[in-house]
Amino acid sequence: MKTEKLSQMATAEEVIEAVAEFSREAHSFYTDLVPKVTKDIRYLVEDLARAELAHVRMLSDLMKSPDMRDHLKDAIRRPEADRRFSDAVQAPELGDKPDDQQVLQYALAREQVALEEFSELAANTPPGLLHEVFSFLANEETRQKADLEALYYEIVHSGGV
Amino acid sequence: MGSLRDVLSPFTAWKHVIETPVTIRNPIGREAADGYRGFHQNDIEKCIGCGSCEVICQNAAIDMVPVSDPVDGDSGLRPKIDYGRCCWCALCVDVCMTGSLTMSNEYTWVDTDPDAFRFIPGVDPKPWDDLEKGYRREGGRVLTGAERVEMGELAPEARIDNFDEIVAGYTREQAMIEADRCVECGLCVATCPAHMDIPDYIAAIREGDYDLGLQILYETNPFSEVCGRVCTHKCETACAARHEGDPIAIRWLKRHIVDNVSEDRRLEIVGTPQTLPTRRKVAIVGAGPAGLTAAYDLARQGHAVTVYEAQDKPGGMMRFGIPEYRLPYAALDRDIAVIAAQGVKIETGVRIGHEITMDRLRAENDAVVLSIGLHIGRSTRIPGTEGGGVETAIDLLRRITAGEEVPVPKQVLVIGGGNVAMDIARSMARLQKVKHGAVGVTVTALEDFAHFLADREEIEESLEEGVEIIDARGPQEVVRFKSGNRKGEVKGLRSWAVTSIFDDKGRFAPQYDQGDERLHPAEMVVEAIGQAADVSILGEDLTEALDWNRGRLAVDVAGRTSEPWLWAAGDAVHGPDVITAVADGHRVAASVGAMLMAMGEVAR
Amino acid sequence: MIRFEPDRSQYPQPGDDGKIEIDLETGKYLKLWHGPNHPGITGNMSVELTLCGDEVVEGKTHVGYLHRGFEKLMERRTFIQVFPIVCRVCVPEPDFNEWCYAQAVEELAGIEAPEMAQWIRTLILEMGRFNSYMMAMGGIGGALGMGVIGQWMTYVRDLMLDRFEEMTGARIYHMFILPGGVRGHLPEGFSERMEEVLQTAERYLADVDKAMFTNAVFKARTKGVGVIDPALFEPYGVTGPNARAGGVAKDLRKDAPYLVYDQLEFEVVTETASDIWARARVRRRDIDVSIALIRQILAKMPKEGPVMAKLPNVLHWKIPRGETYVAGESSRGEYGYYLVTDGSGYPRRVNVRGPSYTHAMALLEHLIPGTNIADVAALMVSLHTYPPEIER
Amino acid sequence: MMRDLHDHLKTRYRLGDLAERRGNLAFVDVERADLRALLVELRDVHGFTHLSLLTAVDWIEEGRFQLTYLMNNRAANRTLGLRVFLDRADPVGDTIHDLWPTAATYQRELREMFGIAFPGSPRVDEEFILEGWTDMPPYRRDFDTLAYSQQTFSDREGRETHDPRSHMAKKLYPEGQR
Repeated sequence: MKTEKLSQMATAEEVIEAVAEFSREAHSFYTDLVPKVTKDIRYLVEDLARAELAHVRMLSDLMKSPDMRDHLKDAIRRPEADRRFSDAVQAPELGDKPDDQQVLQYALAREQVALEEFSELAANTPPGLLHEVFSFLANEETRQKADLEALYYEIVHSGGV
Repeated sequence: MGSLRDVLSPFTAWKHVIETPVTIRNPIGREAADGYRGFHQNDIEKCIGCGSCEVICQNAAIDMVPVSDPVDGDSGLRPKIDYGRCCWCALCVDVCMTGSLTMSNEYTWVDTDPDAFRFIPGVDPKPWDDLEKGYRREGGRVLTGAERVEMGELAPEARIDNFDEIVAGYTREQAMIEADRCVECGLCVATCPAHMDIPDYIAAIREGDYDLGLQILYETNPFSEVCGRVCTHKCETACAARHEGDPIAIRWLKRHIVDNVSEDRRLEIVGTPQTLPTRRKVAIVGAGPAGLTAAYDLARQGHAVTVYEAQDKPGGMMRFGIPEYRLPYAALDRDIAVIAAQGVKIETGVRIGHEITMDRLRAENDAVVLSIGLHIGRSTRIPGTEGGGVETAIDLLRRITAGEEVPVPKQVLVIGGGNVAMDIARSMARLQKVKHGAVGVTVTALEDFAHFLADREEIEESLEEGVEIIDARGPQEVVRFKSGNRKGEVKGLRSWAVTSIFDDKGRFAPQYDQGDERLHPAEMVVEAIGQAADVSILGEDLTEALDWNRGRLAVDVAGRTSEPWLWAAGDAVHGPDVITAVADGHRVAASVGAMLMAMGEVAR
Repeated sequence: MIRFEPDRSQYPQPGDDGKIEIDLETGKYLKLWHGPNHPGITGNMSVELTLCGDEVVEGKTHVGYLHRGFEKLMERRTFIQVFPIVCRVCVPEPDFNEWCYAQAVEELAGIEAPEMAQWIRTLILEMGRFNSYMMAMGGIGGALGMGVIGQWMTYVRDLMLDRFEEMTGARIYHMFILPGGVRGHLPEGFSERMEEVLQTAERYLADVDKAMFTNAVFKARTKGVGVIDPALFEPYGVTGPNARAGGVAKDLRKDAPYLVYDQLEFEVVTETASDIWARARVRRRDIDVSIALIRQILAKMPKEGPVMAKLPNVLHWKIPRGETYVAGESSRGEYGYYLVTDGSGYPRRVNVRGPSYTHAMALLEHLIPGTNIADVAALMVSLHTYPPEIER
Repeated sequence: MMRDLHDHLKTRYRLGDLAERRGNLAFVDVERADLRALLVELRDVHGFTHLSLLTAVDWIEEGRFQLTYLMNNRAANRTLGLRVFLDRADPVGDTIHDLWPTAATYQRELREMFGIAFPGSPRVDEEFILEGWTDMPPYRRDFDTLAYSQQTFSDREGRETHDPRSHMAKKLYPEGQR
């Protein structure tokens, strides 16, 4: 599985499936984390889990859409970011009792990877449905990352008295 | 009989018969002079609804009527003019605090409905709304003072080697002039978190009645001496005077009142609780502004209040966060003495969660108020922050106040652009000056100067004291020596330039220019980026039982948590600000008091 | 000159106390109300005449038709709020009220208006005087059947009102002289436009000289009529042109120079006959003085400089206890404000000394007996009185 | 010069301290009994021939009326204000119409507006401005013009105003939060 992903070309189905997998992993990671963190910051982990789940659903709906079905077998260039993307799936660098700042930093790092992945995919696909889909997903990630950044600033950089 | 000339010369008047008439054939529509005082215009975006126009109108021609919802610094009211009364004197234009109210040069208008001549300029559309011509007062407003009385301060060289208070305080003459500028619109009252009766106490200064002034202060704020020095003075951002001049120095005037009432007299005026003891007990965790304000209110209601404080002196962040040169400890002590005089017991050096558990507090009291403040300094957690030579500002400030020995290297780097960053930078600068005879402090902030979080005066004073401030730098790594006899020690901070910090929606989205990398040499790095509350004192069970709202204790408008016996107030709930904490203390005390009262009714 | 001399044998004779006993029941007398609505009355006032034949045996002045209690109103207005109402004490020459009040407040509050403001104030007062004299000229012409004089003067006055309008933002009640200074500078090109007005005025005044002063009828109706014995001036508080027409060269602009009059050159106009003609002539010649003064002021005044002194916040302006009297030479004589303060934010008392107070009351009542009914209007108008400053 | 005059007159009249306002204007308290003689001397000896005005000030808190006689010496450009105080409960002044006939008008007005009596002043009781006035003399401080106009006239319908401070309190923090 891993070696396949590393090959130069892949089908759209493969790429999107990999992305969905990435989100699925994240979702279960956050879900597992929920009971481990103290209640005051649990909202954060729950929010992140919810966001990932929404992602998974969105991608699965995408695969099922009739327009998309015709393009699933299209060959596309696998992005460079994919390697780090895969690493992120494999190696969550978060301790057992993380605080809010750690959770946020972790989530930001993941968003960054996803963002780069989609941006590259969008750049690699010629204008058309797939291009639009990846552009949309890239925008989606940008928005989510911006939300997280703002939250990070609010929580960590409150500015002081 | 006169001469023939006397008979004939009057007939020269006949020559006018062949002249063109001088009267205007159609006087309706004749344009008035450029500066004519005709019907009013009001730029309602600029207007703040302060009502000065109404106050000055000697004909009572102006009513202030609601046009939009009030917001900070704008009452949402706008002047409605009754032209049956207006005498076109334009004093309303001259006094207008924003310059929004003007007069067009339109003066002819015929209507059979007398009520048509009552309208809200700028809101009820009129043909002259956009006329450029009409009465505009010359220069700025001249009927109320526009410039703030300058505050006397220690010169930088006189203050840099000590922690003496910098601000001198107004003399009576200065205060009188400054107080005179207030137009008593009261827009500030809504903005002040504690809704202090600002125009009233400023009026007391004008009357020279400091006893009355103090009494007014204590009605809303038992920390007036503290707030008179370090308040974030949000009120001044809502001041009507700021639109065409300086806002009234509300904070300094508050301080001026307290400065002019002796400690003994203050105790006399405030007095002690005038009610019988209720035998209800309240425990308050944390002797900061919120906790002590709540204690003050509850004690005056007759309840037995004990405040538990982890540090060995009360005051919380006011003592341990704010440097002495901004807030002398004696000033804080005087405010606290009045609170203690209400019978409030303050147990210092008692750490809840250690010496006493929350459970015990709950068991022994009718109500518990949690006002623990934000005492954990956040770290950027960039590489290199772990290990010696990296401190948090909050911790350092506390140790300086406590008189502990702190490391004072020759070169210190501070990360952060808020007031805490300035506090620690200036404190370290003083210690350096004493120890090394020279200041070596660099502050790097993510924000550029245009978006700085610290107050302008803090920045200016820091610069005067020789602190170097570099804006728009993103910290990347605390660099440590990799070898040599200083191996592992801090070498400096590596930073990237921040090209923009907020996106076009004003949200945090830092963009770095990695090509613009710098190493700021320093032997110590101090992080002053943000603070958190130490909620671990609640214990696991209580933490789990309580409702939370995005990282903070969920409380109702009155500060009550999901546990009916527990209230929370202050910085930990509403963010770091003394006056907000005071307001919070009042709010919580009212809610606790109401509950205790209800308990009393039931017991009876 | 033919003059009809009535047979006075039928007239009542004064008793030992100098008073005339008038018994209306005898049928010898007629009560006639001259005003308050009459073309020959100056504003809203009236003279209650008792006639015997066509001669007046007694006249009593009645005022109060437009009493608004200004002095009392001022007591419940703050010092700045008084400013808009003072001008209304005198319609034709409102600016004296503004200046006297402002100056009195400044004195008691220890404020000095900037130099620029002093010049502009002087200019305004002369413009106001010019306008007031236009009313007087028109009035005296009108009272003697020369309506056209009134029309010319109204036109010229209107041109001056245009200048007032562009300078102050209003034509009649200028509300321009604030305590502390004036509200603004002169508009661009003001001097040139003023010069046009003055030249037009001079053209029309030349016509007035021909049509009125060099007019056999006017002379016959005014010379030797309504003579005021100069000995009465001081007992009756007669000031201004009414006194100057009797040879008394008193003019506050010279005697007690205020504003910038000490920096201006002008003569005090006098006549000697002290009759209606002399009073009209003094005013006519004083217009020339005003015109010259306006030209002089515009030439000499500074080109720039602040127009307002720094004021305390007027919304709660308190003035220490004190009293003062500020007076100037208006077109009718001594116009003054007596201001008493008590340390509060409101005047304790304001008393307006209008010249008409003495001229239209005690003096007129003293002069009127023995006057032919046909001359009453001319006599009244020659005293140049404005009723609102009597009843304030 | 005003000071010299004051020093000079002080030897024979009971005068208060000289309150100098400007170089050419000063005020001084005079005993009522000395007023007439002082006025005559000022007029006949010192050139204060012109009565600028005569009016009253109501010092209601002090229970007295102040009569101000503003005497002017035009040739020397000096004005001296003489202040005579009358008991407010029974205010009676002394007429000076025989010195300045025009004073009769002032006295008639003071009678009407302040209720100060001037026995012997011609026509002093005749209405001056007010016809059919039955209320207290209206220029007295205790006559409330606002109350009078509220009783006499009605306000325009539909007018309502809002104080910014209480309006904002009502809208933004109605709980009062004290």
